Amino acid sequence: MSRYRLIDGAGLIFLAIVLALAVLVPASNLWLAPDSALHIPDYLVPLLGKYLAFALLALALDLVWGYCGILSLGHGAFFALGGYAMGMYLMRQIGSRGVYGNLVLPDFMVFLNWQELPWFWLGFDHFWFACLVAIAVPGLLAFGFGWLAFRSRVTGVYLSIITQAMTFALMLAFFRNDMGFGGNNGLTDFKEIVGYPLQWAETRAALFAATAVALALGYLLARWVVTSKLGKVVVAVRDAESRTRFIGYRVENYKLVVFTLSAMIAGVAGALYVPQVGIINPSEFAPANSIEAVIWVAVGGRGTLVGAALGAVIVNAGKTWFTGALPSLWLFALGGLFVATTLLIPKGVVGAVTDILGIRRKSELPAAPGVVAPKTAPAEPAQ
Amino acid sequence: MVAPPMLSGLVRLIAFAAFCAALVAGPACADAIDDALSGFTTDKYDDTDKALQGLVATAAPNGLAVIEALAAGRLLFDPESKTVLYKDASGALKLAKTGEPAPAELAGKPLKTVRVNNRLRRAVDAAGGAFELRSPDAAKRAAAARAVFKTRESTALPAIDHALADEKDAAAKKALEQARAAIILGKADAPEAERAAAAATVASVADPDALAALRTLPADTPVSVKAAAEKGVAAIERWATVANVIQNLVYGMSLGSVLLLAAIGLAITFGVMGVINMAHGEMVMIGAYATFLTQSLIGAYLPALNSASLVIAIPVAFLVAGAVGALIERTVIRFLYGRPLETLLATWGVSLILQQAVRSVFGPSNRTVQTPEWLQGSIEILGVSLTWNRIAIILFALAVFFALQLLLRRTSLGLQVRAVTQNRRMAGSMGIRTPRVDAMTFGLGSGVAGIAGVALSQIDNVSPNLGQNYIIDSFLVVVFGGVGNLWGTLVGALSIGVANKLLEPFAGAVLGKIILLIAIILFIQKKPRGLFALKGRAVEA
Amino acid sequence: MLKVDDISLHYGSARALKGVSVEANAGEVTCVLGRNGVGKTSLLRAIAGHRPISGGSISFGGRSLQGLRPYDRASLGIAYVPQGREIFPLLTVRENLETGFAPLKRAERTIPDEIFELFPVLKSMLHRRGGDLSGGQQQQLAIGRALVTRPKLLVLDEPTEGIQPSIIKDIGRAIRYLRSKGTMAIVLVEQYFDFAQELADRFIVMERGEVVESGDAKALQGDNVRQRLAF
Amino acid sequence: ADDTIKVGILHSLSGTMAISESTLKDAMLMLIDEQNKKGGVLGKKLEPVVVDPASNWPLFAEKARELIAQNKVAVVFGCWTSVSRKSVLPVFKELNSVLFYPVQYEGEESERNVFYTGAAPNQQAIPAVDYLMKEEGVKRWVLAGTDYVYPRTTNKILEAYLKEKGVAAEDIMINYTPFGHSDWQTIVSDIKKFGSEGKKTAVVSTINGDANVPFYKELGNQGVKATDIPVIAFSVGEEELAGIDTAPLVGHLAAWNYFMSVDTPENKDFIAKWQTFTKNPKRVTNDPMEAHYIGFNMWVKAVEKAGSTDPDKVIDALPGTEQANLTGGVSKMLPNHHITKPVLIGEIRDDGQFDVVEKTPDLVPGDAWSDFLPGSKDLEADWVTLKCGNYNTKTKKCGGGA
Amino acid sequence: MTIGGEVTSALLYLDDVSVTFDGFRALNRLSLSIGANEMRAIIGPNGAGKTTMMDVITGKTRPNTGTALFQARHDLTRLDEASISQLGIGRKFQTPTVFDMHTVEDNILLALKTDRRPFPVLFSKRTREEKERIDALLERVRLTASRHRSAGELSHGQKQWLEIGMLLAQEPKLLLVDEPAAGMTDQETADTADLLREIAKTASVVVVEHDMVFVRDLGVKVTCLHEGSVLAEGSLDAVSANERVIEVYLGR
Ligand SMILES: Nc1ncnc2c1ncn2[C@@H]1O[C@H](COP(=O)(O)OP(=O)(O)OP(=O)(O)O)[C@@H](O)[C@H]1O
Ligand SMILES: Nc1ncnc2c1ncn2[C@@H]1O[C@H](COP(=O)(O)OP(=O)(O)OP(=O)(O)O)[C@@H](O)[C@H]1O
Ligand SMILES: NC(N)=O
Ligand SMILES: [Mg+2]
Ligand SMILES: [Mg+2]
Repeated sequence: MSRYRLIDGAGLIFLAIVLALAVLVPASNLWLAPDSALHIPDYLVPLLGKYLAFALLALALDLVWGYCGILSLGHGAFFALGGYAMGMYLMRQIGSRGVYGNLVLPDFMVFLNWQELPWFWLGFDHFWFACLVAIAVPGLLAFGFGWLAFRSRVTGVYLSIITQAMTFALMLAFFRNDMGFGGNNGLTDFKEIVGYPLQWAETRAALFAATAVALALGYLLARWVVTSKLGKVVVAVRDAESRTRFIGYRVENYKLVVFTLSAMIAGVAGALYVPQVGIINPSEFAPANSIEAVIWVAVGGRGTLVGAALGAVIVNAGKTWFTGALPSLWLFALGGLFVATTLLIPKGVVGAVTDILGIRRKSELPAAPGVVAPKTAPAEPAQ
Repeated sequence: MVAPPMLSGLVRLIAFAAFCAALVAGPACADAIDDALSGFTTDKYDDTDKALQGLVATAAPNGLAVIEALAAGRLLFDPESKTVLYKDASGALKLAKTGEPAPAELAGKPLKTVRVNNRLRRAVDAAGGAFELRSPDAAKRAAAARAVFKTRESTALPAIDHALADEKDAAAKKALEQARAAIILGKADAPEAERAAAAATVASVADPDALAALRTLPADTPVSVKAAAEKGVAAIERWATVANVIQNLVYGMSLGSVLLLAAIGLAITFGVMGVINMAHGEMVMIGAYATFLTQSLIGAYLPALNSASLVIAIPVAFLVAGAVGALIERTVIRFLYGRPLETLLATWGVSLILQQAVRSVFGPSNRTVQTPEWLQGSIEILGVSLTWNRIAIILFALAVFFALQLLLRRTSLGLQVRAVTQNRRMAGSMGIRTPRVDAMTFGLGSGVAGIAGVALSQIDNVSPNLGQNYIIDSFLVVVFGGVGNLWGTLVGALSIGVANKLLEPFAGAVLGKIILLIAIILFIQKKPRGLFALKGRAVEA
Repeated sequence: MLKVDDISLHYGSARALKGVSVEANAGEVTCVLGRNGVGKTSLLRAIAGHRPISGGSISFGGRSLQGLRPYDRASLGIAYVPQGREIFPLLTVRENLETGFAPLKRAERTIPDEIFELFPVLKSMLHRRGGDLSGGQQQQLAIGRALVTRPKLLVLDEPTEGIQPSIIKDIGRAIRYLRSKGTMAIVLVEQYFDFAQELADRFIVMERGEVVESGDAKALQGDNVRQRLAF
Repeated sequence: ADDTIKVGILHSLSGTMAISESTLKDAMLMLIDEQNKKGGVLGKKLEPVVVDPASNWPLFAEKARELIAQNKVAVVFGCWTSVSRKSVLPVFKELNSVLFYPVQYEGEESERNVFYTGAAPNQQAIPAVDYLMKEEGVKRWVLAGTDYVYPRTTNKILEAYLKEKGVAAEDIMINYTPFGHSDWQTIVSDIKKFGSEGKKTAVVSTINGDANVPFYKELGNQGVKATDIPVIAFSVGEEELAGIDTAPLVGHLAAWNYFMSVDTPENKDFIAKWQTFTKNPKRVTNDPMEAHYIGFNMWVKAVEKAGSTDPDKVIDALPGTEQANLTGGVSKMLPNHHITKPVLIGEIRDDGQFDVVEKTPDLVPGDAWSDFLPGSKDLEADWVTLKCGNYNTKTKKCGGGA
Repeated sequence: MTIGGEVTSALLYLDDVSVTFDGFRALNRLSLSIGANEMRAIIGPNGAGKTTMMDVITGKTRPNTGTALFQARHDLTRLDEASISQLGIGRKFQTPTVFDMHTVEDNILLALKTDRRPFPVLFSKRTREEKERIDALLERVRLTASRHRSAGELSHGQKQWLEIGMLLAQEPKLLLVDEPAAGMTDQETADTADLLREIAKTASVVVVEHDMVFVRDLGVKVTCLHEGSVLAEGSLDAVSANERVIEVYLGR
């Protein structure tokens, strides 16, 4: 029977690693002596946390791209919106410790002469409200956007490009000081989260652990969706959209469900990212960021979930390393990595590993072929 | 425009100079020249200004040469002996006072340049203008008259009247009359009727200067003159609203043609071939750098061809970018046919590599590409001003578009390209050499992107980031127009350009762009396959 | 003319052809018969160069086709009418036909009138996009397109699929006519037994990727071939 | 190792800011090299640690952390955009390290761990406007900028200042454009129209980065000459002009605290070293490079004075440190962590250099909190006596406003 | 043909339907009605409009004019593909289209008649009945051996069968079958005819075929379309004796 298991071999390994990290990284950072070989230094904790937040974003993207065939070039927008929601909460937590010492208004508002807190900032002094917004706003945007686009049957590159236009428009909007989100400088100089100073190693460790747990949960949720029958319908949509309609599935609703869910996961990723990197600003909306996220997924292996997360970590760790070790040549290294990945391991890292290990992928979900070819230049029919 | 006080003084002196020159230059004048010249040697703007006025006042025979030298930064002085000298256009060192070659002992000394600032530059222009009203060249006389029209300095009236009396050339005469009218209009002691008539003449010029002249009449101006001026203003403004719309349309076309140029190569590599070509922008950049190199090489080795360097750069950029494109196709893209999404990943990598390569070779900062003489400046038609380079880009973009359209529709290569991209394997079985066609097509798209780089080097930064600025817009244009349809790209580019420029005056550049993006998103809901969507079974299959 | 000798072909690790041999001569029609999924199309793909073979050899006119790309084979004179038609959807009917000019000399680049005589519907639809045609019209176009290249070997994969009876008869006549010219070899995959029987000079029957029966036209009359085709 | 002192260099070498920041990395390498030739600091050699934050703001914070925590640098020279500085601020505070920031900025900041060697608004914008009023008789103003914090703030300050000087609201036109804006047709033509209403008009440009080249090209093409409508820019220096055909721009202005063309022995020496170091006899210098020059030398002096690279000691030693700048004066680090600088106005020459047309007679002390913004009028920064970056002189409290 | 009685009794009722593509009339005032449990064979020259007619019925193509009613109350010209399918109209395409990346078994599973809304689908569990039904269907289309293969790997004829299986899985009230015998051996063709006759006992079937042996096998009323309208209708013998049909379709 081809009922797919919720957790397959790779998934089990993945979950084990992520959950182990959730425990070991904080433990090693907080309790091992600094000169121990296994000690994880302070600076590494938020860095690893950032990778995991990106991994969660990649996971969200793989859900829509790998399984539903929606190549979103605007997922960074959902991530950034989640980040802004968290940033607004953190901003409010600064209280009167800002440079102008204004209890209510964030510094940039004082400085631009705002007299009172705009309505859309209300409520952000509550952590749970911010968390809710971090999920709800990306979800609502995705729902509204998807409702329009999927109903009108915007597909393929057309959809990709308008998602890109969406994030680009948001970027320009958030750049504007008038928007009330701190303009180009964005939100930064955070002090504490739910009462714990962000500078404490314990807080950082806790944030890391939370991110790891969120990644594990995100994986389970995504996996549950794709192994359900809905997952099969969605893959059917990816491979033969109109055929799916002819057997009675309302394709737009399926896409909408997955797209919205994915956006909410991306929002969570953004909300976890911000306290760990300490700044959120409009460049997170930059189309290039969204494209990069797509690339993480491709590097890791599209349509595998585990691969997406892995790709995000690999590329970002590579970036961290290259920018320090080869500051003026690292683009060659990174660019070369992308080209090499495509040519040498077309199925991504996970695909390559499974191929090498000769793991039979019978129980695996259908592999993903290319699907976003412009319709006028059809991909070659599968041989 | 109310001229600063020292300027009006200067022009008054010019009038006097004309008078002084008419007399036989006496010793009084000669002393005055020495006096005047000494002002150039203090390295203070105020003194330089006075010196300039003095020079004009004395109508020194060599005055024009000195003023020209001052304007060009060739007026020098010896800080020790306070002698003023200048280099003529050929570089020969001459004495300012007499125009005789400078004594050898001065030539070896550390001479200082007489510095000018904007105020002096204006004064120099005006002084030069006074001399030029008498130039043998009719075009120069007209230009000088137009300069007076701008300043409306009443003291220039005698000179204008004088020039008008002898003027034969129709254009120059008209310009002189307009200049005269501009002065009369503001002249409190001129007859009322004449001033009112002058208002009409000024209004007929219908440009910003005319508007300024009509608007800035003093409070004590007679009612009839004011009324005439107001009528003129109203007429100009009425036209201005129309002109504004036309202007914005033209600007929109111009922006659109830039978008078209940037996008059209992508319309081939992406639209026709289906490669999600993130390195497209870098092909544009390579074209721009090819232009820079061509210009530098020509400047260094074939200066005679300098003014044609941009034209020569077109085939060079095409070949260089095309070759790079073909190379990328042969080494990377060809392994990815049938896997279009992976082209996104690979070309993104290629784009990073190319950016860094250019940064490593040419450095991170901007490179200068000169605008040839014949592309500089603008023409003003009835209040609508068009710059030459924009006109050139519009025409160039259209030319590239139609050439490409012809190539794809009318040649066998075009047919083969389309066949290959629609079904590579079957095209092979029809005897089409698919690898060659693939390389040529990708090379063609890249080459066209390179050509766009030539044009963009004229209006934007030539830097390693050049391409990044166009990639999003290019994809937007191609998709908005309808993938795979060149006409769609044309219409898409122009309509986005025009819409942008019509929005900008109301919403500002930032909000305008946001509105435009949202409008495009909504538009795609109406036309999910772009403006020029292909219809029918062929597409849905 | 065409000599397929003991070839094997794989899809991934699955073997679709095992030691298949077949010959086709000028002026003859060679029919390939067999049930669904036995490897007929795979054999033709190997001949056309759409799939690499993993063993054995194919030669044409005495020349090995090893390593030759589809376009090389086309210029040697092999034309292919694939199953599923594979016309160029966005090219017009005329352009679809003109893609066949590629291996021809400049002077030969015309569409032979006999194509329009055979398929008059193509003439009336020259400007319609190939993808918009009905299934049967596309099939006619695919055959017409192959003939434009003036092939020496014509490889047809179920050419009658989806075609109306009168035109099937025309195609039969056309194949007979082409055979009668004596210069062209024809390989025909056909499920429609009567049609095959009428045309075949020689035949092979395949089963599970192997040739299980072969012979000349007379041998086809017997019942054992029909039996092979039943399940 | 312990025998070297590590110096962090945090400038983008790729991405949009590479165009400006790469030069500063090279300048720092040269300064460090020079210092090592002189024997280093405290008898130890200096060792540069270069990383690439790639014009990515969160990456700036990450790289700052890497430099301080992992590479253990004693000091960091870096950042260009304000957002990058804002992004690294918490890191410097948390890990208690020292940052030298070399670029003109919007002010409204004074942090214990940061030393601002670029201009505050009062060291650039206000003197520039004064010059235009006095020397060019400008009555109408176009404030054109890129839409982000620095231009917005600068323009706010200028607007308040101009109004105080009696300029009517309708004589001020404010225009913002996005980063990288490249189509200036409409805006330049609007400026032309705005300038044709009979009053002398000038443009004060806070347009940043890439957008400048197309802006100036459009000015040139539409024939907006400096003699008609001069443009004074705060973000265009020699490096930016190196990419533009300057012939049509002659006479347009820029306000900085340094120009390459300034004729002093120090500057000559600096330029010569720079061109030798970069092996390019045409390489230009610019204002932020001078800022790094001043900042670096001040740091060296402070370290020697403190006898240690310990951040707390260096931070205490820096205020009051003096260093001859390259334009013939001596800059001093003020208690508010800004420095004194001369303000220079230059006109663009056709060789891409500036002709200095005005120089303030005295050095202007950098003001962290603008006197023209209501929120910050009463704030004062003083890390020496008050130990506070935002002391409210009204409420007498550290920690800002009401 | 606009008798009220026919409208109400017919399962499918097309009247005066025209479709034009850029001026070309693919359907020209076509009228047709199919009764409950009726099987109808449609023949006609290539390009007569047979497939286009199916496109109209299934909501793929919107007619320029005309009426298309299902069960006398559903206006097919206003519904989208999914709704029409949910009404009980199933279709097999002329070129077989299956879900290439899914296994053969999953192709059937997705087609099974169940709630099609996303959330019920998300939470659905496969029941024993479903499993048995899938087994039976696979057996019927002789693909049991291939049940775990990806559908994309099937040969052309196997895909035809899979698509027939999917059609059956939907348990439609009306089956539109476009050239089911294409690419099948003679015996398979006969088997298909058997299958269709069996189905027609409980549902209505519209079959398009060019294979006259097959059509004869079906033994049902035949409609011959030509240039978008009905040219002849009746028993196969009657229709194939029609001079015009011979001229434009059968040939001599
Ligand atoms: N692209 C492919 N990938 C994997 N397996 C394939 C592929 N194409 C065909 N096969 C398998 O190879 C075998 C032979 O297929 P082939 O298409 O040659 O059969 P055929 O004889 O042409 O059948 P039909 O009469 O149905 O067209 C079949 O089992 C088929 O499932
Ligand atoms: N989108 C379209 N644009 C132009 N013509 C079209 C389009 N769709 C169909 N046609 C034309 O409409 C006619 C009817 O096509 P249809 O596919 O319905 O024929 P058919 O009866 O199914 O033929 P066949 O037996 O060959 O499958 C054909 O002539 C076809 O070329
Ligand atoms: N500080 C600046 N120029 O952003
Ligand atoms: Mg076959
Ligand atoms: Mg049909």
